[in-house]
Amino acid sequence: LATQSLFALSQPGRRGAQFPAADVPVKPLEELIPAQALATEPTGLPEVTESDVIRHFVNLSTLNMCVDTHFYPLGSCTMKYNPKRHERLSSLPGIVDLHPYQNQADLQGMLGLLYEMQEMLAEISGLPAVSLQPAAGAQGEFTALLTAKAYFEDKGEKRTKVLFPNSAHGTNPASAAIAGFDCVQLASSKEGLVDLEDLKSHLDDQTAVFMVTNPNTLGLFEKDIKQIAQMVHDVGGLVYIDGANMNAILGYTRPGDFGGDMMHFNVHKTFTGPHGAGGPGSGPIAVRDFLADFLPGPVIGHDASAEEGEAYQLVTPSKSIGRVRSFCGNIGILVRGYCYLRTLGAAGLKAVSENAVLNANYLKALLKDVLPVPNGDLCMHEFVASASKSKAANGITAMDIAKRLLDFGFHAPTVYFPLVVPEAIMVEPTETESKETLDAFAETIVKILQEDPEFLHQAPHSTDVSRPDEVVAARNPILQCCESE
Amino acid sequence: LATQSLFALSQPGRRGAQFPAADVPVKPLEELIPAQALATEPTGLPEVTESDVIRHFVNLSTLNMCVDTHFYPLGSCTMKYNPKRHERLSSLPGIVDLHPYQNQADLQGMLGLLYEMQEMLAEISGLPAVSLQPAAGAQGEFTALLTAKAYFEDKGEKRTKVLFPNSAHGTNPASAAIAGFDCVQLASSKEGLVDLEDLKSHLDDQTAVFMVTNPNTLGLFEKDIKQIAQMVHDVGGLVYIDGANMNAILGYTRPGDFGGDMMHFNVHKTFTGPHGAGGPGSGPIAVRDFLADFLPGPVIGHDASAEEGEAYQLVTPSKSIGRVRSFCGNIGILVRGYCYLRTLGAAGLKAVSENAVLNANYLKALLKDVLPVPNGDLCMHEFVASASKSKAANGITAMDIAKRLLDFGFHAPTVYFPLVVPEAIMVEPTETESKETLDAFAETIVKILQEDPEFLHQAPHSTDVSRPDEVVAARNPILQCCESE
Amino acid sequence: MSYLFNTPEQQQQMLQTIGVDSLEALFATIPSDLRLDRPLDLPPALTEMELQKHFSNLASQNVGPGDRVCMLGGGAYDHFVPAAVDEIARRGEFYTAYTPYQAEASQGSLQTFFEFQSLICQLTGMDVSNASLYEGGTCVSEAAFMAMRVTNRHNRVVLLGSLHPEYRQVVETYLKHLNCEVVIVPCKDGSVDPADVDAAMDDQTACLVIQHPNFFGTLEEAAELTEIAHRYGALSVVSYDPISLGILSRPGDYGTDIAIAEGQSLGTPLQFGGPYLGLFSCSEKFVRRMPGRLIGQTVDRNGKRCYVLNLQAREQHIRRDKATSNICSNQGLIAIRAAVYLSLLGKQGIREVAELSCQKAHYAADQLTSVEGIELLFPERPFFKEFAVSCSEGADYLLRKARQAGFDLGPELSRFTFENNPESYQTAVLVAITEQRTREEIDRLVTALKA
Amino acid sequence: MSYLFNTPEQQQQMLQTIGVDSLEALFATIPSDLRLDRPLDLPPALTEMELQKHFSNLASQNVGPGDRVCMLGGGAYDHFVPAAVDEIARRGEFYTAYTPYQAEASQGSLQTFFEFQSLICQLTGMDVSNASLYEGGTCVSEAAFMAMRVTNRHNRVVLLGSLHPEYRQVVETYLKHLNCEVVIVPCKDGSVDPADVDAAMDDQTACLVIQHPNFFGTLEEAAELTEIAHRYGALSVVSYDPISLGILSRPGDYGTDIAIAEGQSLGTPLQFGGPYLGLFSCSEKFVRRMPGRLIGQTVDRNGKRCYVLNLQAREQHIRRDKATSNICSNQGLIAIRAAVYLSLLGKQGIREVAELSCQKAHYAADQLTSVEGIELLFPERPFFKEFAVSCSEGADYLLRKARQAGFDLGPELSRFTFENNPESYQTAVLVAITEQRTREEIDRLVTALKA
Repeated sequence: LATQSLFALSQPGRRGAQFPAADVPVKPLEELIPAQALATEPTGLPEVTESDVIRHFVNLSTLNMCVDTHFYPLGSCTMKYNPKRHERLSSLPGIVDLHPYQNQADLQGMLGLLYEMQEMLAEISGLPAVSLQPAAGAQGEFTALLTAKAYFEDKGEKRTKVLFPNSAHGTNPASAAIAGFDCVQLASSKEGLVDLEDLKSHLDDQTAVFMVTNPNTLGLFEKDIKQIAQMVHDVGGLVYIDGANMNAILGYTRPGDFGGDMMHFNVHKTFTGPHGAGGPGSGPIAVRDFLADFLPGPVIGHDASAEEGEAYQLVTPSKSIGRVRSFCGNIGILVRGYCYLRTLGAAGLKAVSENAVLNANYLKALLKDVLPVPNGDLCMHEFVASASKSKAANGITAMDIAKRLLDFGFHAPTVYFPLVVPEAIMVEPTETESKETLDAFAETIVKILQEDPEFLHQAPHSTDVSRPDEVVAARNPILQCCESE
Repeated sequence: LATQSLFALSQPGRRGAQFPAADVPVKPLEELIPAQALATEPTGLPEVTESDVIRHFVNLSTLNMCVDTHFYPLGSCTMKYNPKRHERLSSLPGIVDLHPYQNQADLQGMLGLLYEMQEMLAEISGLPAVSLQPAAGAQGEFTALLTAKAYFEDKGEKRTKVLFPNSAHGTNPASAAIAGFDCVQLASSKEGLVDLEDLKSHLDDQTAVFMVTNPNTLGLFEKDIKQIAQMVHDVGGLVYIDGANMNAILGYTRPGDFGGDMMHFNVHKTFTGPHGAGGPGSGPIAVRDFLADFLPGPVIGHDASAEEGEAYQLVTPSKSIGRVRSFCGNIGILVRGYCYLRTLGAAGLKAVSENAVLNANYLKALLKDVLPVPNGDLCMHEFVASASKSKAANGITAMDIAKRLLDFGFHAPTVYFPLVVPEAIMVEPTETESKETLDAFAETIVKILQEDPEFLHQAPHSTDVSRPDEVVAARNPILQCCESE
Repeated sequence: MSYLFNTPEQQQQMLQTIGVDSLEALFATIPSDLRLDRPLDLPPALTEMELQKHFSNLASQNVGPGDRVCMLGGGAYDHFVPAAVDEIARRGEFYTAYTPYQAEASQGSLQTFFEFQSLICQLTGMDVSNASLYEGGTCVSEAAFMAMRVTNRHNRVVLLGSLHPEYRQVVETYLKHLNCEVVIVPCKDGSVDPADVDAAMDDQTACLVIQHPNFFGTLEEAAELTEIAHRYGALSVVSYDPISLGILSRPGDYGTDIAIAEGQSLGTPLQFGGPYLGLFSCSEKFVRRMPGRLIGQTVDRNGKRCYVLNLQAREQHIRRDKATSNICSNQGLIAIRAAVYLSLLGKQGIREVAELSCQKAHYAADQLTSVEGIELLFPERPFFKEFAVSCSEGADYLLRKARQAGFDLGPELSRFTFENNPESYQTAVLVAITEQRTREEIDRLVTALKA
Repeated sequence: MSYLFNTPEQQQQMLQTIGVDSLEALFATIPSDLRLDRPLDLPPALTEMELQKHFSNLASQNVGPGDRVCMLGGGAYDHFVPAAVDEIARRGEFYTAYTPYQAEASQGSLQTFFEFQSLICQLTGMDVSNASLYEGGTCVSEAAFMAMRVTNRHNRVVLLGSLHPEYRQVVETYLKHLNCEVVIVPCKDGSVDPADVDAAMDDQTACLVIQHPNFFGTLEEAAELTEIAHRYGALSVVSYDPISLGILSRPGDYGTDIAIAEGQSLGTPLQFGGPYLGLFSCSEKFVRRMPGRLIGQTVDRNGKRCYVLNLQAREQHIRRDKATSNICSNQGLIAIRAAVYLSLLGKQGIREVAELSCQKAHYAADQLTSVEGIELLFPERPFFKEFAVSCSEGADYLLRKARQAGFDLGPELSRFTFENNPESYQTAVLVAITEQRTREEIDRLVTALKA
């Protein structure tokens, strides 16, 4: 019943939300709106009651695994606990109901909060200029790349290339392409790090930006990052740090200190956004001083000497690339991130990374015999194991393990990413899981690897559905439900 | 994992909520509190994180069936949809955070709301004087009986008996006993109604109150109620209407109009309280004029001519029986009931009862061949079927049907109540269910009755647990978890 | 029409199946002379949008803790409620379920209530807790009833005069018509003299009811009083402040037979007095005489651990007029709030809240009494988080002046009647300080009062 | 320490298993010269109780719709959000899940997004909707990119000058460095003359971007403009107001190729501009060129209907630099809000909200223009729920006077830059009227402005 279609519940004449009759003199619509602009028939929205809606979506919700119910070690996604105070505080009147075009004097609390958020992100990144505007990490990448482009153009340079290792997130090349750069993918070294030789061979005066995730997507710190940055800087390029993995290094080291010129944060990951079943994210960027004038507008400025009600102001940087979205950013997510940073403080953030790294290494140690990790002795906050051994031995693939884990009440790790590891199983436990949970997870993996491979190919066995046919889905896409009812 | 004990999650030193250090000069506790009053060791509360708590209780919650997820036709309980606006509005600042001892001038909005609630309940009941104080229906019964007692004593009468039919809720005799009355249980007629002869034979000058649920627990309207009331009044007694089944008659007929002198409402049932996994309820009572002076205090008074801030006042009736609880009542539930009444209005309430009765009769009609209803041709908002036929035929009991329904995603009806019907199955669909749901439920019952009786005796088969051993539980009660960990 | 499902067309189909020709006809069993021949006279129906505006308007006519600093006490306290409590309590799976009659469909509620019982036992040191009663006041009556059953003494109970006056009124309402004498031992100088209690007890007394900390916030000699009760074969009933048990000796530690409390402080908002939470726990030996719902652990047919409504034979739906109580609900959702609250706090958190409240209250008492004309009403008595002060210019003056400065104090003692009601009470008010209050607030109040 | 699990003792056990002797040692791969040798310079950590007070303080420094009547527009609107929307969106099962990579563990999100797509199709009359993009502004750029891919014309797009100026800025940011000409057809007297558009189009133009109702609230000749676009082989991109489709002709009805919108009005609070919801739908024939996530129906290995991320081959985690977009998230939780909102309203409710907004806006326009000095900026143009008025004493004067009376109007047009920017804009402000506004409010504003 949970999976009945919403549209199948519709009955002509049923009502959910209702609205009062107009309290103003009503004129025929035709007097207000030209006839050709009016709809000739109603929309095809379903007709259901409030209770239908609630029961339908509540039941659907229970088909999800989520952080609130399950261990969710999805690598590269930092599925940590989402503190409940964030939901309460971000919904307060005076926070949740502000219109973006209110008078600035009536927004000093909000603007002050956002200003403080900029300052905290600058401190955490070691990069002094922040824009909160990007809606997600991918937009942060794009925004930073445009910022770099504007910087180079301002200097009279027209650089065409963006470089990134083959372990990069897909958004890196996609963002670079949309920003109008040529994409150059680099090899990884045997150790799973940037291959310095390959990098060197591609660096030239056309190099605009080298994008690198650090710790990288294998969960390894790019130990040569300073040298890498130097190499990039030597040819006049800039280094972009994809901040997806910031959860590993908070308070330990800062992108600005290890050579990054620009970076984005994933507020929904590192600072408990939350993830919202796929979004919204928030991808603020931090950049070096000399890039500040090119940031998209508006940013939040502060003038301590200003008159009351004018201390915090929206300002547009002098050589701004322009806007990358309407209004000022995904404020609701930034507010939650602000709550998180104010709750943790400096010592708390450092402890976050310590425990994230501890948990990852502990789990890695528990699994090392059954799921070896090709690269790295110590990992950071996540590790990428490989199921190649079991695949070769008895055909048990990374996918089989992932699916079977669902039966045991664990969300699957990320599988088949990064592309550089065969049968990759990318595990990010986060700091908000307990040793007990990690022990149980490891035991389950061990148990699964002893199960009948045929049985595993059919897994999961306890979920509502099992192994949807994606090929059929793609061949004849059915993308809305009404046609078929 | 969901059913792991909370205490099993505890680890020494783990923390959930945290509090700041004192910002006042701290003295040794021993200077403030005598040594013998201080604890010598900490409490045995568990030590868990906020995330432990959330994951534990969220997972536990999913083991419940509830109105938001399932059809829940629990007879006599009016498990109707709980509108979500009630939760929002009753939680507003200025509503949810008022202290009961605030200055009355600072409470005029709340007192005005409660006064209006009194007025609406008076109108719906046809009984002009209302006390919102009782915490639940059972306390409403008790309160009304004490009110009656005080009234009789004030008249110089000392009446000792409370009468009720054998189909009555168990709270009726229990409340009468606690109020110090002798309990007299009456037979029911063949039609499932009050047996007028038996009633007559027990009425005398010791009769204080006749308690009757109308519609009664068989879902039948006591058609002779006026005559019954007359008989009770003729011996100087009072008629109490148990309002558990008000959902059947809203706007159609009123207890005050059919002879009732006193009644309680179940706000959590009729007016969508909600049910809260067992409470809190709210059981305001309404009584006739001549009983008003005896009501418990305080009630809300209104003086339109009073100065600003004094229009609404807490007042204690002149001959009040006293308090039956601290403060003024289960305000949070009353606020939700107020929301409901203000949303429905007169026409809406009448439509509620129409559709509640329609749904019950429709479902009764669908089931009549397989689960006959011994009493009544038309029912009101619920009906009591009997599984006697199937029990005799192949051993399928009311309990078997109830348990098996869970497997099909339906909460069970009430079974084995009222006591006057063998193998009773008491079904109250409520008005907030659709014909489609009723059709599916009826089809399922038909299907169940064709299943293997042995299989049914073991049902449910899909739930987390099945047929808990209540005998073992009662023999060696285990009532807290720590001892066993 | 809100919340209805059946469309007119469906209604016709359904009526046809039933075999009647109109909705009206379904009500044929209601005699026509009993029918209401007019619409109910109720305010017009409001849509959600209108209702929300109406509520904004109502709320704006109240002044709440959001507008003033709350130092009100008298049995309801402004303790902090963590957001996680709301997150759990607002899950439909909890608030739209009912009494767990079908155990298989209710393990969530059952285990939660079982854990609630366990948490209350751990908090209080008592053996057994039920799954909650209505609120603190009715707990006293239920405890008295239970003591009568246990002791088979039905005609006499003794209460300390320092019991919350509303609780005392509830007991009187419940017992006075039952031929049961309710003896009040007067409270002098903020607490009750054990010698007076000793004098009031006799071997027909069912129980001695102690509130500790008492209504005035001060401590009673709870252990000594319990001994006295036992000496007369009576049960000792202690009404405690659950927060206080973060630092105070637990009722179970000093031999209490029945420990009861108002549990509002454990994660429930003030909401003008209810719904609150009656906590009720006792010695194991009395378990079958307890009122209220009890959840027990057992095993299912496959041997799996699970939970059920236990010892229902005590309850009214089975025992009817012989039941241990007429109460047939529990405060389910509020008990869930308390379970989440206590889980979040744990042994360390409850201690912190208790200590902070106690320390800040003592700071507040020191500072307030530095204001000319304000004195502690009971300067000799130790207190936990609440205390009474008298004001030479009258209680109203003090309350009004505090309100003007943005503070709510109270209640004033003149609201209540006491067995022993000295003149000094007329100028006195209670002041309650929770962990939420800050030094800045306290200092600001004192500055305003001095101005 | 908040939100951590491992106790010091457990940490030691874990380090031992790993084979290192300290937490510090786990960070050995970070060269020591790159380590931060001081604590981060951040504000001190706050407990939940302190943070809540801090937020109360911050919130009190803002003035919101709770304090003033909101008649602000410009792409974000104060429509009513039913409580049921919050009830669903605040379920942990939705907001603490992530992208449904594991279909079996995510059918709740997947089906919900699938139904969201379906609802948007039903609302707009378009064939296919994705599962949402960031917000209204970026939708324009994504539509332009898509149009370039579809038409294989990469160097020219035409926008109406009545497009939201911030949307226009976003397009310029996205396209201006790509050797793509962004042509703006000036808006005159509140809308764009189709003849001017015709003149601006050519056979190298990828798309024509129309906003209807436009930024000023007035209607464009959307159908005629779409025909013009098609005449040049360009795609027509229409940015609509989702509420307006309760009464206005749907983009799918008049042949739009790509229909986009800001979906905030569909159940999402204003929250100072985000997160909002980019709605993106198109003709079926372009589906494989669409940006963003698409959910498709399929069957599982047992033949059961279910849902999956579909056509992922378009996306960046597979196609990388050849992807249809760099966007790799959707606005999941906001899309869920919109799905619940549209389900609740249904075909009748959306019509009511549209009609109420339209009728009340016209009443407001009539009343406001009865104030001396206030005139409609575009008196000849039909509008839906928003309109521009000019004030002879200046925009600031009007806004200030309204604020003093408890009303927020705006934004003032002087905030923005326009291709065609007549003097009259300098004294003009937008006024948006939703179904939430009442006659009483409008009359009160007018009375205040007349005073």
